[in-house]
Amino acid sequence: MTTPPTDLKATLLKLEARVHDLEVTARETGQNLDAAIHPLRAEVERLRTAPVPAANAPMTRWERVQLARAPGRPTAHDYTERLVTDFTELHGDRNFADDHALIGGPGRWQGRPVMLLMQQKGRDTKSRVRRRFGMSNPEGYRKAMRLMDLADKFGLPVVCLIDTPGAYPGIEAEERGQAWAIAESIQRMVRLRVPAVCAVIGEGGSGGALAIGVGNRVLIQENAWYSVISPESCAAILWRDSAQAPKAAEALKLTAPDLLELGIVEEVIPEPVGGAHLDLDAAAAALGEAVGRHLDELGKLNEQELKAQRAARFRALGAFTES
Amino acid sequence: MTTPPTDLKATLLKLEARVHDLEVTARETGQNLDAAIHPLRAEVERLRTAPVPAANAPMTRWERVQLARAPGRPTAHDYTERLVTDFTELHGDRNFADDHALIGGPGRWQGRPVMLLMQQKGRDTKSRVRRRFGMSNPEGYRKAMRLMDLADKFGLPVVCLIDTPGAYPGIEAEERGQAWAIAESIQRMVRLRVPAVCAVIGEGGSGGALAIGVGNRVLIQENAWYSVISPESCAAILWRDSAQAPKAAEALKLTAPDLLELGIVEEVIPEPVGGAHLDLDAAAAALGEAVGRHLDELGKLNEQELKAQRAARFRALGAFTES
Amino acid sequence: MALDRFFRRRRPQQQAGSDMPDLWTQCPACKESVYNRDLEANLWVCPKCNHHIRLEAGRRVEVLLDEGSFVQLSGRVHPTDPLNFQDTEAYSDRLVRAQKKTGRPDAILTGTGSILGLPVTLAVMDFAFSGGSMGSVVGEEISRAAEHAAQIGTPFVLVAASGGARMQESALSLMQMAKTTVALEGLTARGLPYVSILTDPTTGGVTASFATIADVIMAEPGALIGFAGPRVIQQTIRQSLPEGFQRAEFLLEHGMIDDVVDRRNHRNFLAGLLGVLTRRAPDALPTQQSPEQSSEQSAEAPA
Amino acid sequence: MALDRFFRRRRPQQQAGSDMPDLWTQCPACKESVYNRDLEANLWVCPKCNHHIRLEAGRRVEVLLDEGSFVQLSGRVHPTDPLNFQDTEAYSDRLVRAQKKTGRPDAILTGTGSILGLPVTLAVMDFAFSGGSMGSVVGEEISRAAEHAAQIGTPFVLVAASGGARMQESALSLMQMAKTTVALEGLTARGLPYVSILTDPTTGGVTASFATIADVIMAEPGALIGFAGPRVIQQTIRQSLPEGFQRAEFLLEHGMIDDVVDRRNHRNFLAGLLGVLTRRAPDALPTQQSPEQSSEQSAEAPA
Ligand SMILES: [Zn+2]
Ligand SMILES: [Zn+2]
Repeated sequence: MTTPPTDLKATLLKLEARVHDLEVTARETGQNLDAAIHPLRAEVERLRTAPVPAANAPMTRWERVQLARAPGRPTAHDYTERLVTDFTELHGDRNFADDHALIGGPGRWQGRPVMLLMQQKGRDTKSRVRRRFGMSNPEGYRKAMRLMDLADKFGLPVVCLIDTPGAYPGIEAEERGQAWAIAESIQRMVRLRVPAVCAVIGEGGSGGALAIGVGNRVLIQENAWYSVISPESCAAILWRDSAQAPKAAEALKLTAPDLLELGIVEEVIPEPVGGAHLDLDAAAAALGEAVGRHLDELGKLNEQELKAQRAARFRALGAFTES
Repeated sequence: MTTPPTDLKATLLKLEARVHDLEVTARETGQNLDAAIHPLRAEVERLRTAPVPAANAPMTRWERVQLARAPGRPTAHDYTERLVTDFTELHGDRNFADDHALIGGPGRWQGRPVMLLMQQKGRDTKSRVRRRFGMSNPEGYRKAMRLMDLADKFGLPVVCLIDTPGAYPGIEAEERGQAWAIAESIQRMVRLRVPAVCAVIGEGGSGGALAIGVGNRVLIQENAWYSVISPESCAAILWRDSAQAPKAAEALKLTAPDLLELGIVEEVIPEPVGGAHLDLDAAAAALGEAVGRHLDELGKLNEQELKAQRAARFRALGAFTES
Repeated sequence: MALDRFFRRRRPQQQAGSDMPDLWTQCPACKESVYNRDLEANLWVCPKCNHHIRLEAGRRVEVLLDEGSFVQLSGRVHPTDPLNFQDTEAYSDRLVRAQKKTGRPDAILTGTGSILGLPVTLAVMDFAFSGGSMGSVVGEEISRAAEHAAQIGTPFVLVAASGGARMQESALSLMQMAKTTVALEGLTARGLPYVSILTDPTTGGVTASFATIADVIMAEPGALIGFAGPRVIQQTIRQSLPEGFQRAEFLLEHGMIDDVVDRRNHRNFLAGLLGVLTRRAPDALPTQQSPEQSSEQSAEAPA
Repeated sequence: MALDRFFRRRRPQQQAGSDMPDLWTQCPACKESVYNRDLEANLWVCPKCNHHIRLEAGRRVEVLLDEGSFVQLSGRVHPTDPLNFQDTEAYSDRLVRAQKKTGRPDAILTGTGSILGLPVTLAVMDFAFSGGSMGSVVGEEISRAAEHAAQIGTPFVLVAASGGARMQESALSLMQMAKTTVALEGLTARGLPYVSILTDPTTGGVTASFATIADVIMAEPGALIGFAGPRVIQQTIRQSLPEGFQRAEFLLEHGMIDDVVDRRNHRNFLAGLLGVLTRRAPDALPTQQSPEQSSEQSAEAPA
């Protein structure tokens, strides 16, 4: 926990000042800066109306889900801009297309050579549409596998930043084997000879998240969620009413502390009070440190140990009794 | 047997001279060169005992090309029906589509468990269209690679029956990476841990043929052809007139005896006089015997030896001088 | 023909565990009424319209394995309610109901047996139990069966039938996708074949994990197979779905499965395939399929 | 910015082996006349329309490598006429003509050098020699260069520019596709990166072999890249080709290449990429490309 609650107010003031600056500039230059102003204004509005968590009022699971999805929530790019140098984005699955919802390439994670894979929701309306709000088509997972091949070949640890509502549910995605791509990507991760550290930084939606989530370590930010199904879909099926999503969120136990307790993740990465969007640098620093620490620890293991540890980690998950 | 008798005699003399040279070298150096000598000797023997074609019917190279393409020419299916049992056709590239021009699956080649890959032109108009006259889209080569993965996994030797005018030159084929699929298939064959025996049974058209042609042994039926380009396309480019195809065929030296002399193939598989279509059972028997014999020979090599032999075979091909 | 032999060896009979209170069954596809005895003799494929009726796990075992060869492995692992999940009904109550209905602890049945003499390890999902949904027990039993196959050196055959992961175990269900994948690695390490048979329906996390990383993927005719359910897709794209979308034949055309195989040919298909993949000597029992037998090729008259 | 530094280090200058008889060059794309000196300073990218003018192999080396770092490997292998090939002209005559024109034995130039201090082995195809066509010599020199890279432990960088395989060597040309692939295996065995740069045009057997099995595939803007030539495709399908068909940008969209990279950024791109792939410590020379620098991302304003 790094930021005191007063930071929300400070952030609001800062953002408002920037909106004002931009408006002045627009007037003075005659340039249309709406593309820059609108999102800022929306963010100001969101923060103003957002339920302000009092220091003594823990958030409900549903509130966290909303926070994890908020338009102002930092995306993978916000973090990699702060944590990664020498990044080369590599495009395409060498089969059909380049997917913009799941991107990656080699770079240095605070100096450490790694292969980066990240789900990217986009930072404005146009890019959100282009990136399908972080929902990959099969080509995204196939590109991920190709990059994992390169990671294995060159001994680069894999870092996955997970942030997706789920794999894209479209006709073409089905035609081109969405399920196959996810299954093969899971298998590809099981077979990695290099360390893999995964961090859920927003939404961890179902198989679309797990496809790049089979790490030696799986971390999650404090206000991120990870679940087999979204609260809305779960509510639609079990309550026959997607408006019951808050109830479903409670039942699914999908928040970071829940997942830590269930043994699904190794560590919860703290966010500034009120959420990562309120102090991006602090949020990035915490993410960078946690991922880096696990990379360094895993660096001591050899190929066999890495594969065995990863396999054992996932083989052990599940709850049952035995007669 | 259709080779003009004078050519046959000349070829025999040449081959015998080479056998002699090798024997001398073996004696002088103390090296065991049997691996090189035996196939040559077998070929000498084969040519000696081969049915002598009528002296008045020598075929030109162009006539052979036409024979290789004739609608009545046996297709891969005609051979596998006679030579392969327990065949299970496996479909699809698990990516985009099932290609009907390049098909395959596990089966028994005269009793030997193998992975069969074959280009299939179709046997009537309807199936020819469906199979694109033996011209694969990228999905065909991607399926081939998938089956090679299975072959490696289960230790099944790969048998490739090559019969294609070339890879399909279409918009969609380009969009989905025709060149990439061929290149990757070549690489996949280079990496095979199992024996691979390839036989050109009709047309060996360019990269589309080579994609499944990187075998430990490459055989060719007597009236098949194998070339970097079709005679028509070659004529269109060099003579600016595709009607000059007969001239191009002569220049390209694309017939079985040519290729044997150039060291591109290990063996010419005899066909019944007048062509394989005149006695399908005899043609199949000769193909079955030749492929089977090479499979048996290669069965004595281990993974490393197989890869090394295949690599050395192709690494050595080319004609140049060195200053 | 191989099929004749198959039927000679498997005459209709009253089965242990499958009581037939009604004389007739109405085919869900063509609505015709069919004698249960005829249906059973036809392996629950409608003789009128060829519809492949969904099979309870025990019947599936009978359809696939040599008579009397099945030795059950599963059954000792029981589900719990790790999240204390409560929707309109408590998960624990749902479990009890499904257990009573099916007589199984969960939606999975595994064991060993043989197919035309060839030993296999088999896992069958049971759609009758909570829509075949995959929770911790399904994941654990499939993992154990795959590991057992690797240990005793048999091929592994899995019959999928599932609506997907079980919501009531949330992230623990999701993790079964990775867990089963890990368990299947032992087969790869030992060079043993894994064949999956996708039946109606196979969707969600099951399709997106163990069911589709098989060496060979078979599917039953007409089976619905996909990642997202048709309704979810329709809600997303707000347009109607193409004819035959997500059906087995559609997936074959799109390169996703190795073949659509009629249930009455499953044993022959598997025996022929696994015999070659395991490099067994051709059996005294002829299971030959020469290329011209495939439906595709029979359309082509010899030149 | 990295680009500034790049230019500071590479001032325009008279080059050995590249004589400039004319003061002006007409851009083949926009038809504007450009000062040769400006063109050279801009690495033969048209300053008016950004068209990437085709480069002779020697110039390519200068564009890519640190000044004075190039040590040539190729040159001792000479072509023959194994088929005694004769079309409207004898192959042997064609060879002599191309050799005189380019001053090289064949369409290939290889050697070692460095990129921003990082040692590499380089192979450059020469489109000026017989359309960059690949015969035995091209295959042999590329193979030797790849093997040399593996031997001395450097990354391998290949610049492709070719109309395809050389018809006049028939099947021997075709076999170079497999031969080069074999030779590249040594890099894989040693975990050394191989990067190819596809330039205008790269088609046929070159695209269908070594050029596209690189670990990372770059392409120059606007480069024509494909298997079949546009004319062949048009003849086959008898309809017009889509806008931008087979251009670098088209292939990027279709997932076939890793990026379209402006020639003026090749050195930075390669140094940054290869530095990470070879796990070198971050250099004193900053070659940093942080994610927001890519053209794609700059379109996104921070929230
Ligand atoms: Zn019916
Ligand atoms: Zn210009």
